[in-house]
Amino acid sequence: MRYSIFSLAAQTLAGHRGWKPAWRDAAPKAEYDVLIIGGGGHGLATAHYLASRHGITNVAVIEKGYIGSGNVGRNTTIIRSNYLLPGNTPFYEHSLKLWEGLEQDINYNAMVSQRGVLNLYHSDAQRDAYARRGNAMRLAGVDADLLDREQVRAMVPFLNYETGRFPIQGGLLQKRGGSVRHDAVAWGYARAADQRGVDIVQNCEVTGLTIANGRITGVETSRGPIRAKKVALAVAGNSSRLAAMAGMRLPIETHVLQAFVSEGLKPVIDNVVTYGAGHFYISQSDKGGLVFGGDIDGYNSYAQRGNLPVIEDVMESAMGLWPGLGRIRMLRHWGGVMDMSMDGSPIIDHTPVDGLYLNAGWCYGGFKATPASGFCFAHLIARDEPHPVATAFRLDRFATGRVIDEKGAGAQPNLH
Amino acid sequence: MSTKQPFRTADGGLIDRTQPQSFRFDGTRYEGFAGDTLASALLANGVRLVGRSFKYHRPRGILSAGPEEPNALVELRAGARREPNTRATVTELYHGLEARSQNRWPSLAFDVLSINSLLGPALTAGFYYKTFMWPASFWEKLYEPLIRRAAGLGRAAGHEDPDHYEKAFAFCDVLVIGGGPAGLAAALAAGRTGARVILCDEDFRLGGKLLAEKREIDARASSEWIADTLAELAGMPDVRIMARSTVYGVYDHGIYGVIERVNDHLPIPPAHQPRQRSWRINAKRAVLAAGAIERPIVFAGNDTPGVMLAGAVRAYVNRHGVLPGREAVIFTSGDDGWATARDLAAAGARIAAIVDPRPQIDAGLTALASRIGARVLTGGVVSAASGGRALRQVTIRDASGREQTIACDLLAVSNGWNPTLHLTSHQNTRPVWDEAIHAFVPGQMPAGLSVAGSAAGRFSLAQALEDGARLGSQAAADCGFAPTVDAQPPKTDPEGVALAPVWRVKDGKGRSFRGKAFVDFQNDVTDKDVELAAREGFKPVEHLKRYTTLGMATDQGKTSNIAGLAIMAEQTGKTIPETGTTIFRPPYTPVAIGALAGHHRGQDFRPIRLTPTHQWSKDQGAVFVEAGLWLRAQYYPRPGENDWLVTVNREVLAVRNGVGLCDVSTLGKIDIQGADAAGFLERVYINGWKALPVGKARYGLMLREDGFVMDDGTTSRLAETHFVMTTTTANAAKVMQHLEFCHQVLWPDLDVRMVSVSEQWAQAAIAGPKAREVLRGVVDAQHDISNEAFPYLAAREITVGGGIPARLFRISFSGELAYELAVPADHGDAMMRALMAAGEPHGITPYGTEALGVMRIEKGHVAGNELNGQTTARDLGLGKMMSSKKDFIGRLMAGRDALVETGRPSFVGFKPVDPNQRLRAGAHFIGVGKPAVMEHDEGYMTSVAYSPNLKHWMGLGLLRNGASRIGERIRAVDPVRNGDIEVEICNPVFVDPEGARLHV
Amino acid sequence: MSDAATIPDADTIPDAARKLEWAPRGAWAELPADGHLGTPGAAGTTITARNGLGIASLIAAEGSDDALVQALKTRFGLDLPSTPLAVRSATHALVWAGPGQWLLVADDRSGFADDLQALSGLAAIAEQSDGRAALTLSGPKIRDALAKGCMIDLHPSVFPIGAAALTSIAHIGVHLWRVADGPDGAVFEIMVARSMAGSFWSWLSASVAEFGCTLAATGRG
Amino acid sequence: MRITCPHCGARDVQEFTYLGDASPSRPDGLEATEAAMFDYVYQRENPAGRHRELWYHGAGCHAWLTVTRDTRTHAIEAVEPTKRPKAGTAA
Repeated sequence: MRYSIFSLAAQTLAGHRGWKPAWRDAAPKAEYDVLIIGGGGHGLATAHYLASRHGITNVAVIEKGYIGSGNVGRNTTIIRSNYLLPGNTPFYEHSLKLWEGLEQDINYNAMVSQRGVLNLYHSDAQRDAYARRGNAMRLAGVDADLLDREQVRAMVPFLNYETGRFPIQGGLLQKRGGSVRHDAVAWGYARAADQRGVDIVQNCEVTGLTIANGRITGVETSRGPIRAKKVALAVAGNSSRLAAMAGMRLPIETHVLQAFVSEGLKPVIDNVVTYGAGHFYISQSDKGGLVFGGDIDGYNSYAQRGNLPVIEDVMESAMGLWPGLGRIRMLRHWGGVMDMSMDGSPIIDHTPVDGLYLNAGWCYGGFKATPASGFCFAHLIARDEPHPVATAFRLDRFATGRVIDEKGAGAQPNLH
Repeated sequence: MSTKQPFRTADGGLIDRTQPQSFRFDGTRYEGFAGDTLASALLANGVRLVGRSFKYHRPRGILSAGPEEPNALVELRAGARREPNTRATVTELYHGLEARSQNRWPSLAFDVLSINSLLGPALTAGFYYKTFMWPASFWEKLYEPLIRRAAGLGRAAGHEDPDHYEKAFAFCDVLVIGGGPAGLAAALAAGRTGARVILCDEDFRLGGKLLAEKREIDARASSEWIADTLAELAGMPDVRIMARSTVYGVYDHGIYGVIERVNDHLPIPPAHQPRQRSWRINAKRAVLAAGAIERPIVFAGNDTPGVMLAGAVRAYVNRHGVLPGREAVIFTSGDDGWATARDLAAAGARIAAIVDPRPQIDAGLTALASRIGARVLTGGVVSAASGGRALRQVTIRDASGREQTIACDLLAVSNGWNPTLHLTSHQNTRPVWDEAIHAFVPGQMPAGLSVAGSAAGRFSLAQALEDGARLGSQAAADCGFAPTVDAQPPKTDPEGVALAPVWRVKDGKGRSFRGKAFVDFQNDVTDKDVELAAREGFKPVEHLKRYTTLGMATDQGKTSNIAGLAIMAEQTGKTIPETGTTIFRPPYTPVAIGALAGHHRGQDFRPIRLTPTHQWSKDQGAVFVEAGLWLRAQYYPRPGENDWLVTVNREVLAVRNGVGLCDVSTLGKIDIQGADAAGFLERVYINGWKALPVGKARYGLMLREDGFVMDDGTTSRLAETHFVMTTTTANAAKVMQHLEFCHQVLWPDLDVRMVSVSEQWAQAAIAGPKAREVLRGVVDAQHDISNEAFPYLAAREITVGGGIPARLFRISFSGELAYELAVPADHGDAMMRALMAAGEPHGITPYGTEALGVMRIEKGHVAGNELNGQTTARDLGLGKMMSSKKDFIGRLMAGRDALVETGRPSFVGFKPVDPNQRLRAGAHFIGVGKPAVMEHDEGYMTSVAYSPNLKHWMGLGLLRNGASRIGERIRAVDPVRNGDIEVEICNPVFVDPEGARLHV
Repeated sequence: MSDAATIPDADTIPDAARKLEWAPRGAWAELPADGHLGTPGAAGTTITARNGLGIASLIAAEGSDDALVQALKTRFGLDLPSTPLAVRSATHALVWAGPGQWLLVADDRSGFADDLQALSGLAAIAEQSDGRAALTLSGPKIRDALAKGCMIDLHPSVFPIGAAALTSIAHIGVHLWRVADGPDGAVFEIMVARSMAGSFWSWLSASVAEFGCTLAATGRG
Repeated sequence: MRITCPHCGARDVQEFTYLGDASPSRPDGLEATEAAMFDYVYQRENPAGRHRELWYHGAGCHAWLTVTRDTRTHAIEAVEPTKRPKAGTAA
């Protein structure tokens, strides 16, 4: 059923009894052309683009729990393409363009909201770095504005301009950045892929990869073996575990990132704002909750929960930036596990195993990348060559030195 | 009093009737008593309507008497102290309290957006996912702003929070969470062993559920047992009782987050006291005795003000001396609700009916009913409540489906209790279903935590006391404290716990539309929404929650999750445990952001580091700038200098033509000693160190192991086995950590001993042609600092000012004849004053980091903007420093293809072709005549400055093949500042490229 | 530093410098004047600035600290602690500062150069006298005040007299140890990096204010 | 999280800085190959379970520690100084 104001009106009159499941709860078939492991945003988007752009529909997405149970369901919903390096910028811009057309593409309102992403700077050196980045964006056809302090104040007057430890000097604004209703991304892609025939198989955990003569032929799962011509890993957070089933080690560590939401408030902040003097970013959801986060906890973890030092660090930054938050209450905090790669950038590539494809290393930036990640991964799987905007995300870049290190933090995942 | 507080009982309750407290709600003045909550005081005054719901703006009253309250949320206090979404049920009344209802306009009684209620049929769960897509641009321009405005509840204060917060850390053997019967028994048992015990309770009065009940322990009123227990605990030196303290989270290794509301019961915190204190309690063991939360029943109009939880009704009657209604109906699926009938009747309310769906009722209960004159309807249900802004009647359906209405102003609903097990699932472990009590109970527990009484699903008072004593004693024993010989657990009066829960009452066969039946009150999730979610495939509990927003409101589903699960189970034909479990994320109740930040806000966000010469710089009129944690003098404006550039130009020219003085104390200084010190430096720096003579300094560059540049600085050899390394200001701690890593992890066998001495030394640069003459005025005479005796790169220990130990280094960042003089920090202030005095005849000029930066750019020295973690030694023109005769950190990875390929951006200088044009750092280089797009991006400008010597702007940057393109022209394109100018590529050393001035 | 005490010939000092006094300015120069802070009434805490200390890091050569142990015993009568302890004589203290590292603290800086000279060659020595800001903290409520930032357990059963710790308070590294009890109970000595003395004071003064505080000996910086 | 420093005792994780996997050892010397160094610098086992890892007690005794910790539960099994003191050292 197509979603629209008309179908909603009709169903309202019918007591909403005619709505069908958004996607079929499929049982796995014996064989697929492409088997995507991971029913998160990236895996589901990959399935959608395989089906819609490449006509490959004998596809299953298998998920160990329920779809959208990973980071697509536990992030801070920000989208942006304000990247510095040529390996990244075109890719994230491609993603942002896909976001801009997402509702029409998948007939699902994921509430893409381009409210603007504002990165604050607090020193001349930081301003110079943001100018460098903003210019790189503009050269890549991405919108960017370098604001001075008064321009920032006009946008977000309630921040601490007077008594802050690290005075706000200005900011780099990407107006087209913003936020998206995160869960809806998974559901929308699932529904769109399902409608083109993709099987979405929940509660199906992969227990082994079947590899013969250097080629993958299928997977073992908790619901039995499934044969596949091509197998695609989209399990960020658990990439190393799956890769280990193919005998691979990756330049990746799994880390936990926490996120926070406040009680619902009447609108107070329109944009996404990031603090340049601490690890902190904040926006407000359509339901009124302030959604915010900070740095990763910083140690390898698969536990999907963090600890107090980082929580307190985030709250200190919150108060450092916006002292009016003191009496606002944090309602909920949670953690997600993510692939932290050795240069802070992702991998979309073949693996040494024929037919096995890898989509990994998204660090804490995977959500905004969801459409382009799926789009480019589908391209790679369908055509066996990288999409032009994702050519830099190679697995061998660490060996060759072609790292994509936005922060210049080096081969230490927890610093990216 | 009674006219003022018409619903106050004549006597009784744990309130102090001698202490009236005046307060305002929506501008109207009321009175309550000390010991009231805002909710009990409102009820005492007959205020039923206290808020509007989130989506449909339905009128809402008070449902509960505790932290689970979904409806009675108010904006507490005013102005900068306004606290939105504050639960009236846990707000301690104080004199002068001011509260406002929220999410309504123009008033609570007449709310325009209650029209949403009429649109209700369309506004089902997830309706927004299905629409607002056309036309595409309308979502952000029209629909979303409307949704945003309508959403949210209270309003944030628009101003800085004027109150203070603190953090605190505590340690104990046994933490007891909850001060009800189980918690008190646990604390007592643990305390008696001599263990260190902390007892936290979120309430302002200890006793927990006993406060709401008329119970007997050892044949005495339970209040006496509470008083005795508290008295005994108070006498134990290592027992700490923390009331008004909520344990909100369980973290790894026995760490519990606790918020102590130190002064929320006062209008304004007293001087020198915080509003709240955020504790991190480290406990070896903990006993969770958090009690239980009562469950509502889903039926039409179940959100009408006047529909309350039966246990809450008892709390208001027994604890607060308030009648929540005079004409009551009780709807109870178990024995517990009957106690409400009893207590209400005892307090003077009329019990119109007791509706119990169970076909058979214990004879004792029916006897009770006849004693209080209540009709009993067994096998029946309440199928609807109505009245709009206040309950007027309920519809009762009997076992045969016949319906009748009964007028009433209070409906007390009892449907059993859910253990307050939230903390047990904070480490992602799931509760398990206990069919015997129809509730989830704690499953796998976080290490060190045990659970007692109602929180464990053992609801009777006897069980609570028994569990508490046993687990408190066990927890202490686990910490090595021998159990004391215990008396028998105290005896309690009997109580009924039988229960047959009813999750929802469906519409009758006639399907007459009676209105919405709410599962999640605050988020306005109805039973129909849950059915729709099931129909659309959102069956896993997490999908259910996310699709319908069930359990996502400020109460986090404390009263709603289980009913939602039950209705989903009914839709899918599964049992509740097959449908899923609820898992609770921290915090247990919402926590003020300010509390978790504590002291660290404003200027105390992070420590400020001041150099030993700070006061001197202040006296000189310096403008300071943040450099990491440091404050450094940026420039020293003089009267009449209105532009910083004027000042900086003056300072630069003063150095180049005379002499200047600059504080460089912030550089990292690491003392390195040991037989293998030189060998160690060989391994961490890319260049050689073994041959450095004693008394000499050398520039060193270190890489990360991945081959990119980490840091640079000069290191001096003070003795054969003694070096002092300097690091950049920014990287001082990072380098220390790196060196410790190299020593302890990589090469533990080297004899190298390191300690930071950054704090010990005040260090000043004296730079300019007259530097030596100035220095002669402070260096003790026996030290020969002539050019011959103390040449460029000399580094020695000397004395100044008549015997003060000092270190003198002839090194130069400015490119002039220059020295850095270090003295013990206590003498730093005097050093600057002495140098100023000695330099006065030469016109010595203090200069700051800006002038320092200009001169380093004039000299083409790399600094932070070039050492950005993305550059190699070769990129920076320092590749020749890399020794091929030794191994060093980063050597191999620096040799990777991409790091050595030609065409990498390399370090060069730039000057504007038109000398009047200004350069900007961050501009990118694009070939002349080429389009300004990424494909033609050839690098970027790292640093720029105006050179008052050259009288034009100059820049440093990284340009593809830069070193081989000297003399070419290229464009510096700066779209974010609308800049696009032609520049000439040049040698990065703009002034004195031969370095002659260094050696004079 | 052996020539530290040499006084130059007065005739060789240029006129401009001759007038200079080289007055030292200690780490606590900015502390408020002695007196009462915070809540009026009996002070629950006492803060005494410690100025003019001699402080040095000693790092033993691995596996060869016997001579150092002996020299410290002979000169100061102090046993080098191998665990986090502070040992004290009437004039000096030795405080554990990490594996194989100690702080030697002299209550009076005069003569400290000689102390260090006597240890020369027995350990890597780096003077830190000017690099640390030191306080003595006491009073019946001092543990409650410290608990507002100190992340370690100072209960007497865990942190007895002589215990020492390197830790951090309010994002500032501290070196903390407990000395003999005074009339008001436990007494702690604490050192922080000189550059952060002001920020540490900001935290400390806010933390003791609730209990009232007597501030002493600030004038001797 | 608390880490029991073998020198200082149990301390909050806030006092420590994390580096990562302790198992790779640096291929030292001029003979070391680029491939071996690549492995050391970039490749990680990243197990879900028992993990030996390096932490630096930067706010305490400055010791580098080898911590054995379960990455699923954060439970710590052992903490050892990375640098083993030689016999006869006071520390």
